[in-house]
Amino acid sequence: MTLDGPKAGPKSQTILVVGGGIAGITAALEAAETGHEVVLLEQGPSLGGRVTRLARYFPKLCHPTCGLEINYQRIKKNPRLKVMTMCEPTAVAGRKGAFTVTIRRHPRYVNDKCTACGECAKATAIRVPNPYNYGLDKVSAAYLPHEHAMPMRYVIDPAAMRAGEGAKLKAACAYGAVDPDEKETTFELSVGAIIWATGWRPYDPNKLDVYSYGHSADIINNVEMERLAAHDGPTQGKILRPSNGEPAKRVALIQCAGSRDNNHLPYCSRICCLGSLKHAAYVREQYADAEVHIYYIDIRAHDKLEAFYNKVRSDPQVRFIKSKPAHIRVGDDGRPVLFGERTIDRQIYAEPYDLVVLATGMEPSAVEGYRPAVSLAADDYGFLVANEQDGDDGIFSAGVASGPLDVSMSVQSATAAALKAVQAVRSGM
Amino acid sequence: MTVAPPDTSTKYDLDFAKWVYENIEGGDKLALCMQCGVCSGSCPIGVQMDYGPRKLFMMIRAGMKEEVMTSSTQWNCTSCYRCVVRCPRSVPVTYILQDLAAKSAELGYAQKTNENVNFARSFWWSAKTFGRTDERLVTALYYFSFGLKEGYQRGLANLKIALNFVKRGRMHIGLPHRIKGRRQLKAILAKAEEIAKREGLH
Amino acid sequence: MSEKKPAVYLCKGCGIGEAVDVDALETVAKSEFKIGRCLQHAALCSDDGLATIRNDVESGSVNRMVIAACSHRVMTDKFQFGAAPVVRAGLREQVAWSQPAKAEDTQMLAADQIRMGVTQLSRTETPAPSVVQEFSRTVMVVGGGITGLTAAREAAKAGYPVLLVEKTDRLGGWAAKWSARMPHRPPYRDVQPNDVGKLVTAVQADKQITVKTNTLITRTAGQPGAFAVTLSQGGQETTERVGAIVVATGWRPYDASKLGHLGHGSSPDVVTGIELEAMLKAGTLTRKSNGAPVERIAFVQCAGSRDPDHLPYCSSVCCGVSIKQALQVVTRSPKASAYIVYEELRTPGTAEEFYRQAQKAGVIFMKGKAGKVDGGRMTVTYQDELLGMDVPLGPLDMIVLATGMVPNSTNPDAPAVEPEKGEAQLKDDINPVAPIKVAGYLSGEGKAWPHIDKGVPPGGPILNLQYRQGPHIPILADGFSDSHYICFPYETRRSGIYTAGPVRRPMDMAESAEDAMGAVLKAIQAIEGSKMGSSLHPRVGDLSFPKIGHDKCTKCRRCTVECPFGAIDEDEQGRPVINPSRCRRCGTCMGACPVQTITFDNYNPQMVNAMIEANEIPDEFSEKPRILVLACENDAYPAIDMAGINRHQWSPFVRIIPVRCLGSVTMQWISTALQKGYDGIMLMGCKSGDDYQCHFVKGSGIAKERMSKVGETLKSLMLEKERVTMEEVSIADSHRVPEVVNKFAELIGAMDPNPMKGF
Amino acid sequence: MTDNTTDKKKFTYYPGCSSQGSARHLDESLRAIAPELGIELDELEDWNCCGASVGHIGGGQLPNVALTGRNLAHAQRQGRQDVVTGCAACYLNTHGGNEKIKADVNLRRKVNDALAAGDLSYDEDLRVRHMCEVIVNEVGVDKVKERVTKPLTGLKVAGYVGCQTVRPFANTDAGGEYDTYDDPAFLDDFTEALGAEPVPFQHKTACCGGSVAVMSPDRTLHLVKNILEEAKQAGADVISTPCPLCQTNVEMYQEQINEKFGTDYNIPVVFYSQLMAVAFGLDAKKDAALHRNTIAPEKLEELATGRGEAKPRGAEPASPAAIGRD
Repeated sequence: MTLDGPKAGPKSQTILVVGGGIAGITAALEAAETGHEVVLLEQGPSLGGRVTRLARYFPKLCHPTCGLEINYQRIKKNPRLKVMTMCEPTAVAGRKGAFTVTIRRHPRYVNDKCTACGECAKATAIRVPNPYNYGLDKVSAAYLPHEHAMPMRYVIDPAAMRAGEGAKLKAACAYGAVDPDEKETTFELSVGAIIWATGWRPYDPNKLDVYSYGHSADIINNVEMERLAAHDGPTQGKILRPSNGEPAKRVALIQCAGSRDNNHLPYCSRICCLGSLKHAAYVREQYADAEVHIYYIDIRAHDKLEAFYNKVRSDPQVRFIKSKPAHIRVGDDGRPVLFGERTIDRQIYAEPYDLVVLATGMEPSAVEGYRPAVSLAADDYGFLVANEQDGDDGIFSAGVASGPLDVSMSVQSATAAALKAVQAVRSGM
Repeated sequence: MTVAPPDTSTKYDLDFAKWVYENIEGGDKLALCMQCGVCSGSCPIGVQMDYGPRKLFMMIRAGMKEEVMTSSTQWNCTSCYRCVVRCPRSVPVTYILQDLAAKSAELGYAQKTNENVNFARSFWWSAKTFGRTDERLVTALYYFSFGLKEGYQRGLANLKIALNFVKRGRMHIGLPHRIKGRRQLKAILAKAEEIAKREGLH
Repeated sequence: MSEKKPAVYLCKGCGIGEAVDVDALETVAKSEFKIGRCLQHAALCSDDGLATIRNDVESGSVNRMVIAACSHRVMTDKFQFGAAPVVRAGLREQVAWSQPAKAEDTQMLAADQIRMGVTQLSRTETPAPSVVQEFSRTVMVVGGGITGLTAAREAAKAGYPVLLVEKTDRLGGWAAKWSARMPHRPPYRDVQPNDVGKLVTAVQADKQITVKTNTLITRTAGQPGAFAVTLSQGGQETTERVGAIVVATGWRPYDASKLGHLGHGSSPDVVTGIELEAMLKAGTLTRKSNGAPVERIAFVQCAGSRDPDHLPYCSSVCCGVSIKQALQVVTRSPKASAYIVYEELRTPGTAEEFYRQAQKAGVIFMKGKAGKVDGGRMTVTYQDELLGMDVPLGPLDMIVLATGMVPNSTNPDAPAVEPEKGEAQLKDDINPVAPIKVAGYLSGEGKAWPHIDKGVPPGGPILNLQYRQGPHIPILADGFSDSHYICFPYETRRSGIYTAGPVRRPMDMAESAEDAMGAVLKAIQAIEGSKMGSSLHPRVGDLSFPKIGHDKCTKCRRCTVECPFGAIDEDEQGRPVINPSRCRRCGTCMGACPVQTITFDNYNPQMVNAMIEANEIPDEFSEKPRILVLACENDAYPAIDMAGINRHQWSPFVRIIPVRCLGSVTMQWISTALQKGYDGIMLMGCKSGDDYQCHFVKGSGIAKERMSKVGETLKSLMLEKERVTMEEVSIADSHRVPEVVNKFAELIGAMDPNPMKGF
Repeated sequence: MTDNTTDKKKFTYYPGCSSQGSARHLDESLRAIAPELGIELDELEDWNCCGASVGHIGGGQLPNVALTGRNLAHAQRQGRQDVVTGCAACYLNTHGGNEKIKADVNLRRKVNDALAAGDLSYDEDLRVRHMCEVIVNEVGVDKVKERVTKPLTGLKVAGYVGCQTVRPFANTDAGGEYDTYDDPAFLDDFTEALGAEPVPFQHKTACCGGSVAVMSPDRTLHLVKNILEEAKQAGADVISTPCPLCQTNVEMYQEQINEKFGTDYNIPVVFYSQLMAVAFGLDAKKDAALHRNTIAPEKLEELATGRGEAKPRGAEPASPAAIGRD
């Protein structure tokens, strides 16, 4: 991210939203439905960000695609909202009402003639780790991101092109949609206001070396657990031990795996407790004889979500253990074993489990080169916060880019950011 | 300087906690403990501790002076430093335990037969007198610190090892190793003790 | 309306050409429906295909069309040609991708898809919007606390006039009473000065904002874009026109007198957080009992909150507030010591930094439930979970009860106007809705907490809505105002009225301010939408609206009762009166009307009726049963679509018609289908009940209710009741939908054919 | 800091007390491999005990730091090059003490007041390092690999790092951030570089209880047993360690453990430096000091005496470029 001084570009009332997750989608739609031209940038091949990879939401245990479908219908029907996938901003210049944003578009190798018929997928034998499932399984190198992808269009992994499959794939498409020669391009956009909704990524569990993530397939993190529980995940929604495909009936959920830890993420990621309560529900729904143990420091079921906590707590087969596990080792039978102290009765334990889920926290994506150069300061953690003048210079942050928030709060934050952007472009005239 | 900890009978009188914060190395960081238990859980011989670091710290806050100063927790620390590097609130647990041990020895809370104290004294005698730790000497001194009889027994128990070591040249016969500047070292240590009495560590 | 020039464009791409005989389909359109312009194309979505259609439209030879190709969920933007109505007949996901190629039944299915498409087109009109009269751009904000002040300021900044109504004599609300505020900006560490004063001044100085203090709202009538609000300021009544309303009535502290078990009242030195805040603000922190300075202070968390006998929810801010106050106390005097007795310490997000700061400053945190608070001895005895013993904490100079938040979703000071109506609504509207809908394996077991009614605060309505369905904004059982709070938190069930701040859920000042901004944006959308006659969320841009044929209306009032959004009132004669800009276009009223006299230009009972009848029903000897599936277009239909995308196969005997919401399904469609000879009928839609998934809140629930009565109808027709069923599916059921359909098809296949075939 | 004028990188070498007794083979093998790795060891003049893990109890905190103070004062006289030690405890106390003194002016004053009584002073900002960190950061594992003339092919090695070699400094700035605390890689990297096979070993950084064992073995024997058990299960021929106390503790108690737990452990425990000496083709006795292990590492001895071109001592010195610090 660079900034070539506040030289004024052409005036514009267009609002640019960076990031196509739930916050970006919301901000873009709310601004567009208020009557403004909006461009929504997404670096990946389809919208939905993290939420589209969640099996279900807490506390209703309902499906994210349900709300996303409504949002996608809103997008399809709104002529003012333009979605650009495979795009990320590389530079911002200018000032409120007259920004010039340089954008890099990565090759998708599939143009908008694609009908999603799937012939290209059959044409190549190359398979790549499935990004939708965090690499827990593989897909054809020419793939539809998932059944609910928006846009409903295929994408081809560069690996296929490197392997020289281009011609074969081009030939397989009856609609001239495959373009093996597509190159990375950059172009400029003139916009009046910018919303950064760049979201988050799970804290790298490999950095928690005491928890042996890399040493056992049965030690996973919370986003991977979402895929295990999803009907379109690697196990068709069955919660099985990755190591041997057996049902995972004795499951440990470890809170604050990285969060609330000076050695990792000093802040509380807010959603992990509730996420794990939800994971307990996933397991208990599937196995009447399952035992779920939640290791925690404080259960932070804030405001009304307390009700969800109460519900899960009412299940005798879900145990809450106040303890930050010291370390995890792999037992002789190959099962992960948790070591630590139960603080309430001061028992030192060594507990084996079928599956251990690390509730890894949220790390803002903005810390990676994605940080806007104007106005927004990043705090010590990499979250983007408006300046004291409350972002009067036309750049705002929304959703988890601005702090650790749950989905509902991200939507609020995004709607608020949309208002600020609307104010900016209107006053920018 | 080491003042005796205040008398604290009522629970949650902060005076003892404050004494620990101010007089124990790293004690000030103790305030940040959030009782997650990662320290006690990481402890190699935590099971042999009466309380373990996590609970001990809560007791310090609770002003339970007697229980804390006479606890076996600080004496069972193996100095593996796992707790230190894992503590999510950066509490230097090992250092705190070590200094609690030192203070409880110094202030006479540790009983005469406390193995660690006896060993530490033998060890220090060697370091102070010769500038080096003569493993053979320290071990012997330590063994006999329990009296002649037990000294022999302990010695006997490990005689085989000792002989083996002698055979391999890993334990030598003859005068203890010593440094040239023994007088210099004595002076330095004496001065250090004097300063410590006057103004403490920091 | 100019002459209708329909066309049918048939796509052969994506396997359609291989799966069915497209010439035969063209013949169906030509011979059965006399469509002049029919065209087959290898790929309609290709540049050439689109150009061909565009030419037809621009040359004026075509002004409405059926696109027989892929599902309407894809290529939506490509298949748009000006104002020309477009109907999408699905030949890809529902035929080519889910049925065996070149099979007789597949061909019959495809032909029916064409029949339904052409029929739908023939009944579709381009809607003429209804634009509100006496339109107003003013945003009314109710409540002058941090939420309301922010809402007013931000709406004005966006260029809209604001009417700010506050019931007390001053602005600032609770926030103005605080001595300081929690940090909400980096480094999130230190207690911050209370800056609400600045905001108050800014609001008062803003020309765009009219502030009315000492003012209550006695009536609210009308609809988005044109609300008529009657205000009473010291008995003086005036009526204002406003376009949209933001309700920011905030909260009040939980009544501490109910906390005797926590020692309230046992000593003047047992105080609430609110009382302590006042002392801190005054700068005199002394014991009420004897004026001695406060040196040893303890905070008891969850005083009322997280307690089924009091407030079942977590008030969310108390931990942060106690930390702030404890910090203020210990920084006042080096001798001071502060203790916080908590069960779960909740400082989510970056507030963790504030927690650390307090520990650094020497504040002591103790985990355990406060057992006995003794105001005489000034001790707090609690079970310390970490020491595993009862700890008598004290003697203390002051004991602070961190009381929770009660939402002002009703106005405790205002008596209910027409109380019976209000009460009736509270009963009908609130209690059935669990505070938080918890689904899955847990939903069966009891309520989220035992005393479900405890939450509902007493008092009169805030706005006194002059709506058929009652004066209140729908309230949930925990007392907070209703909102679709995961995906669309601002959606209330009263269009153009948005709640923000602690009246929606417990939140702190910073969050409330942000929440206010979101609500303001929605209010602006409501204003702009109603100006164009466009629907609000979720069918934004839909210009159609329900019309009532009063000549046929029987005044049965079902529509006015069942509308999930209270959009329909009744006039003196009891005739339904539609408020178009309150309407969300779900069609529940249409489904409710026994005489099918409620219609939308582009969606009406006659249209679907005709579509049902358009299909060819083989005779009873053909062994080709027919099954009608009426599928919710928001969740069930996409699931069916995705089943096709995944190439799942299902029974070729099924005919699927998407509906806006199961609430819009009228019983007449069922009987039409039965008389036409369909052998089975399935309604496929969203889950209803406490953990409802319906995007129109009550639609699927109402449909379920109606279907429960269909048994009689069937009996009267001498038919098995199993022939008509309702299935709850979610959008993630793409793998399950085919099974559901096939099982039903088997069941129906096992029965005798519908005897009414061929009548 | 370091002196780059000569062709070797010079360090002030602090052997520590165990080098005079239980861990002579560490000292001997280190001195032998150092030149091979382009390291010149200049022994610290009249060095004294570091205080180990009990000095502060016997003598009090400040006198304990004063021990380190005296060593540093002597080191300073020897030049500004980094101080290096091979002993975990010496590293812990000397590096830790040094960093405390550097960070705390008050402490530095007190220490200097004490040192003054011996006409000494410490006012430099020296750097105290562990040999393993030096090999990782200065020499580089590739360099180690280059030096191998007798690959330890087929030798299965359980890399037992122990505690204080990595905790609490390995991942700190002052500690050179050379590895992680719980699952460090360097020791297995060494093993691999020498052509031997590291076996998976979860007790890698488990505590052997050494510091307590000296007083009462019975309190910690089970810790040693767990380590031996996993090494045995993993089929290790030898356990490799950088720590003197670990080496002695894990080696010498095996008989007592066998008596107490009815086991039959007889697993050689060697220093990584002994492995290097052998792999570098140096003398099995004089350089690798294999004869000092109470449990003879037979496989290793075979490898040492077996074929593989013998290398004349002090052959071509390492080029400064190869070990230049970045």
